[in-house]
Amino acid sequence: MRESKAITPDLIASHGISSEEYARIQGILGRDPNFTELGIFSVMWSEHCSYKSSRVHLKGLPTQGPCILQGPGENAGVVDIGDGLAIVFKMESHNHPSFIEPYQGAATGVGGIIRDIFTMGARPIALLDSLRFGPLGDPKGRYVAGGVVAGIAGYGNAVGVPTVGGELFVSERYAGNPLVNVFCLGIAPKERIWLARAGGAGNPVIYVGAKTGRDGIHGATMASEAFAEGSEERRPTVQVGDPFREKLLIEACLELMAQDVLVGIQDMGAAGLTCSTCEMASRGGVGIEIDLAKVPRRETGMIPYEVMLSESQERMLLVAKRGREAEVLQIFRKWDLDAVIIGRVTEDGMMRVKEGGQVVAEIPAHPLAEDGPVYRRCMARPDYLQETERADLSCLPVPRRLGEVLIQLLGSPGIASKLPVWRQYDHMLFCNSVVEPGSDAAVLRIQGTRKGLALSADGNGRYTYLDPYEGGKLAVAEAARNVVCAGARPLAITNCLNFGSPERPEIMWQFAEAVRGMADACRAFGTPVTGGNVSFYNETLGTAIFPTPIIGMVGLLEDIRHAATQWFKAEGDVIYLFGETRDELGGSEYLKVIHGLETGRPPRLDLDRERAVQAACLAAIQAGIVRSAHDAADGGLAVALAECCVSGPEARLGAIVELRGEVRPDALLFGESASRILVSVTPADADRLEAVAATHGAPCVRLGKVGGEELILKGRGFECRLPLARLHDAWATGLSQLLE
Amino acid sequence: MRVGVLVFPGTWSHQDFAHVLGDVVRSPWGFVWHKERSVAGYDCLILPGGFAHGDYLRCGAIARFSPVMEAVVRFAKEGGPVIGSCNGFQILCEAGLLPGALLRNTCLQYRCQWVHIRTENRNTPFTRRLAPGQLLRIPISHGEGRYYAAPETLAAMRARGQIVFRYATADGRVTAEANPNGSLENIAGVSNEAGNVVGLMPHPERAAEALLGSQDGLPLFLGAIQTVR
Amino acid sequence: MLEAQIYVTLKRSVLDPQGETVKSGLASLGFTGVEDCRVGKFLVLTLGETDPERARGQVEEMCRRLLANPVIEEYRFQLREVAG
Amino acid sequence: MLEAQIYVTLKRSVLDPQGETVKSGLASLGFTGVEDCRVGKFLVLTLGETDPERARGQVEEMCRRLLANPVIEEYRFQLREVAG
Ligand SMILES: Nc1ncnc2c1ncn2[C@@H]1O[C@H](COP(=O)(O)OP(=O)(O)O)[C@@H](O)[C@H]1O
Ligand SMILES: [Mg+2]
Repeated sequence: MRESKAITPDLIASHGISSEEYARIQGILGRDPNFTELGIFSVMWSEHCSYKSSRVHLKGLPTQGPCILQGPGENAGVVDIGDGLAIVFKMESHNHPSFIEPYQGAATGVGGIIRDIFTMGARPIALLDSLRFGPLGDPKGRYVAGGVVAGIAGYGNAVGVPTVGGELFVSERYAGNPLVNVFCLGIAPKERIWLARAGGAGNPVIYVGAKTGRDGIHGATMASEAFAEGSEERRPTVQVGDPFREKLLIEACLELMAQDVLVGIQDMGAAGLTCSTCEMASRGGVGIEIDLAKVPRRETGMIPYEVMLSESQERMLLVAKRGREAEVLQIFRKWDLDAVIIGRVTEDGMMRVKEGGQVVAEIPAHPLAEDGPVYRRCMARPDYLQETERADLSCLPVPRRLGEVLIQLLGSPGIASKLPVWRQYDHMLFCNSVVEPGSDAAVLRIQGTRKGLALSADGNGRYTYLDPYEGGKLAVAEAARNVVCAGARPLAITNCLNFGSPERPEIMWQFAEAVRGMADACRAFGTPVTGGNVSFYNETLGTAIFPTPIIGMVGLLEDIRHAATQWFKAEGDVIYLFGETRDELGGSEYLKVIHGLETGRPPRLDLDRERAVQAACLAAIQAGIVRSAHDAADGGLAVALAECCVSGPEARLGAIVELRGEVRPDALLFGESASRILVSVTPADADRLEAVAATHGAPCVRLGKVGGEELILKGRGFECRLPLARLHDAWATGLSQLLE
Repeated sequence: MRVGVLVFPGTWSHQDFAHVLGDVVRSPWGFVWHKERSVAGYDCLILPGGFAHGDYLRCGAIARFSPVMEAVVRFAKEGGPVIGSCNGFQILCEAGLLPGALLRNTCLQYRCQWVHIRTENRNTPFTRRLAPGQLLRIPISHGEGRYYAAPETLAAMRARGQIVFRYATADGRVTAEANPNGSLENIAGVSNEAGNVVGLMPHPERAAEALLGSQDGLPLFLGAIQTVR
Repeated sequence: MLEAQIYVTLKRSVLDPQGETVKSGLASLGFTGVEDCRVGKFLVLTLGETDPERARGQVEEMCRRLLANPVIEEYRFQLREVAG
Repeated sequence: MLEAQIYVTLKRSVLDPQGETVKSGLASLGFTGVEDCRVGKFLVLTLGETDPERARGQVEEMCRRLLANPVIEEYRFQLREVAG
């Protein structure tokens, strides 16, 4: 079964290529493709690599800004942070592989996103993981969650990139299709950013890193298909990560990039050698010729098709300057890495693949990489919205024991402490972690400067399900708010868009609306999109996940000493709320956990109000008067207050708080109205805080005082008194009971 | 006085040690690549944390055969101060410079967290600046830090004062719940018989600046520098 | 009593980074004649069951359900009689 | 060619939490008849050496120097002929 495999309609269909796409291939080649070429087109034109369904919508995202050095289109985005430094960051999904083999799927997801960062010349210094699992009471859910977390820990810890934050949410809607989104950030001298482009005819093309095996063949196409019964059979494609080799690659590549021997470099991620070769050629406006006989292999008998499509991990492709080959190879030898010249840059724009003397594939690189199909898929507003939007929540009974409701919410896995997860991650390496996991955003100092970075990953699939446009907006707003609570000014975002099948009009509509919402919010906050990733086909047996856009937000602190945390600091401090609580229970965690409902409209987001609240909070932090700042989101004000009391690493502090307002008590306590931040200040600074709020036009009310051994919540018709130990127990054990 | 920071393939805490040496305690330092055969010119050696050779097979098992280790053994035998933290501790045990071995944490998971350790022996170059019984608040970050030595070995170590640190509660009690990994007798750090070679699982370099929450690791650096001067 | 000795190994086609690294570790110690190295798990179970047929069935099921990960691993086992 | 199958196990006196966890995992799946479980390593080396006597000596030395740590572990191995 060498290259001679006949190109039949069945073979074409089994590669996920439509008849129109096939005609396009014939047009580009001026002939029929052979088997190898068919494989190459199928991976490059898969949804995962070509963005064929999403591209028309992504165009609406703002990507420009004064500090943006590189927007979407390269391996990662690049943002100028002053002092001659740039940050490089991106987020990627590894959902499908993580369902098939949770540990390795998550591990290789971490490896992949790290490569995207150091490929650009930046040293990776931080990871965030955003996770969605099915219920953990279920053995399968627990197996997947445990495996994914262990895989992220196993790879991230060994490779030496700290995981400084993330998020985790649990719902039935992810039971058949977990989400594993990993964000990575690196730092580099601004003048030394490398791009993934080839250039200079005659320059050598060098393969570096692990040997090629049959792993992950058709990984990219797998990520472009929904799970059907029997997809567990696809298991031979599972890739195993080798964090040790990746660590060597990081060091060797960064060492290489400090010299003057490179032209361009790209990791081999999805679609491996195929993607890296044709993209580097296409971006550089040149051709590349490679000889597969030279590619280091782990297995015998591999045919060109397999070598080109393999997704073996921990491999890089680079173009060096002619005559400098020896220096390049020398550095890789130092690090005990395989490095082999496998080809040359050519002038003719062709991706030419040989095996020994024989040409086995010959495709114009640019059309292969850039002229893939683009679809403007049908869209339709889903029917379920009729029902959820009209749901009458006012007739729900208000629970009598509101304190017990709070305890129950604190113990629900979406809200409970994530310590059982993040203590498995090294989150302190590089001595930058000024604010460790467990607050609204991670804060890293930037060595050699006075500055800091705040990082947060956020997204709420339930909101997006109930109103995709608002869900997109809310995700950006919450991410920005988290970064602001840490004392940083939001700079830019990356994102992962996790949706069902784009071939279904309802899903496509959700997607378009969510992107539109994100775009509007990004414009309002001045945080451009520097890149991201789209993961479609997140469905099992026809049931899609909640549409889940995840935002990775980066903020800058001009002065690291202003880093703020969410927990109360001292008895007697005064508690304020920026923002207002409305009668909004739709889509809340309370509605789900207590009433078993996922319906209604998510909280409305007024972008002007959000901006005012964030500006006031940031100004107050920068004025040095804020002792703690915490955004009120999942679980509402009551949960946020409880977290302020018990989430600190040291002493727990009680509080006495009075909530006023015309809204029903459960909405007052557990509703998730947007644009709210809880802050505490010393009594002496109370007036100044009110003045700052007034200057920025942010509503600001005094709620009460820090102190005592209880959290006391009072309002019209209710009073709850909860001992700190009870709050803490519920919150601290909610997840550990499930994960161990 | 010049400190050599060893770098094995897969080591990752070397930059953090370099940062503390260069930017915090301002002592001359240099990296020593594992393929080198000499440590001439260094007065003190640090084996940092990480996953040398991926920690495959056993932590430190392959690294101890790196070319540089012969020079390290010679340096140690001649009484030079050597400290291994985390993976460095594991390598020193595998190399036979320290007694015992480090096994998988009893919880079978990696643990990155702040702990307290109690100073049990001030008679080493690294602990001389500490008070008797001084408590240090310091991070750990490892999956295999469960200290083990055979009962006879342990008894001899106790007798000779080779137990340098024990995990303790915030108020200094050595209890089971203060033990993050199941180490025998809560052992967090040990020395060789002569006292010039010390290994500990915690990361002193992560506790050297107030901004990061603790400076309790600093005396270990200062002690070593002072010894050599 | 019966003892089950179970060998769990990575499937041939699956990358074994640990094995590769051990192999190069051995080579740097001078054992250059090692052409391949694979690292797997070895489990020893002491069983209450005394009937070899039934024990075999149980161990088979334990391997399938828990001890080996069928996605990437294979297993094999043998039973032997041991003194209680 | 010769293949060495090497078994590395923790000494009896060393606590094996992984074995305990596997045992309780099996119990929660209903396999309550498992009285003891120990988890060790299983290495398979393919050797260039064809003389069994010399191979035995080499493997012995590999085990002593690298593959097992005598402080905590024991090893045993067997050689068998395999098709080149
Ligand atoms: N959700 C998104 N938002 C913004 N840009 C995106 C998004 N998804 C993908 N992109 C951008 O589209 C470009 C194409 O991605 P590409 O590099 O081909 O894929 P990969 O993500 O596999 O590296 C990238 O620059 C990526 O950042
Ligand atoms: Mg990429």
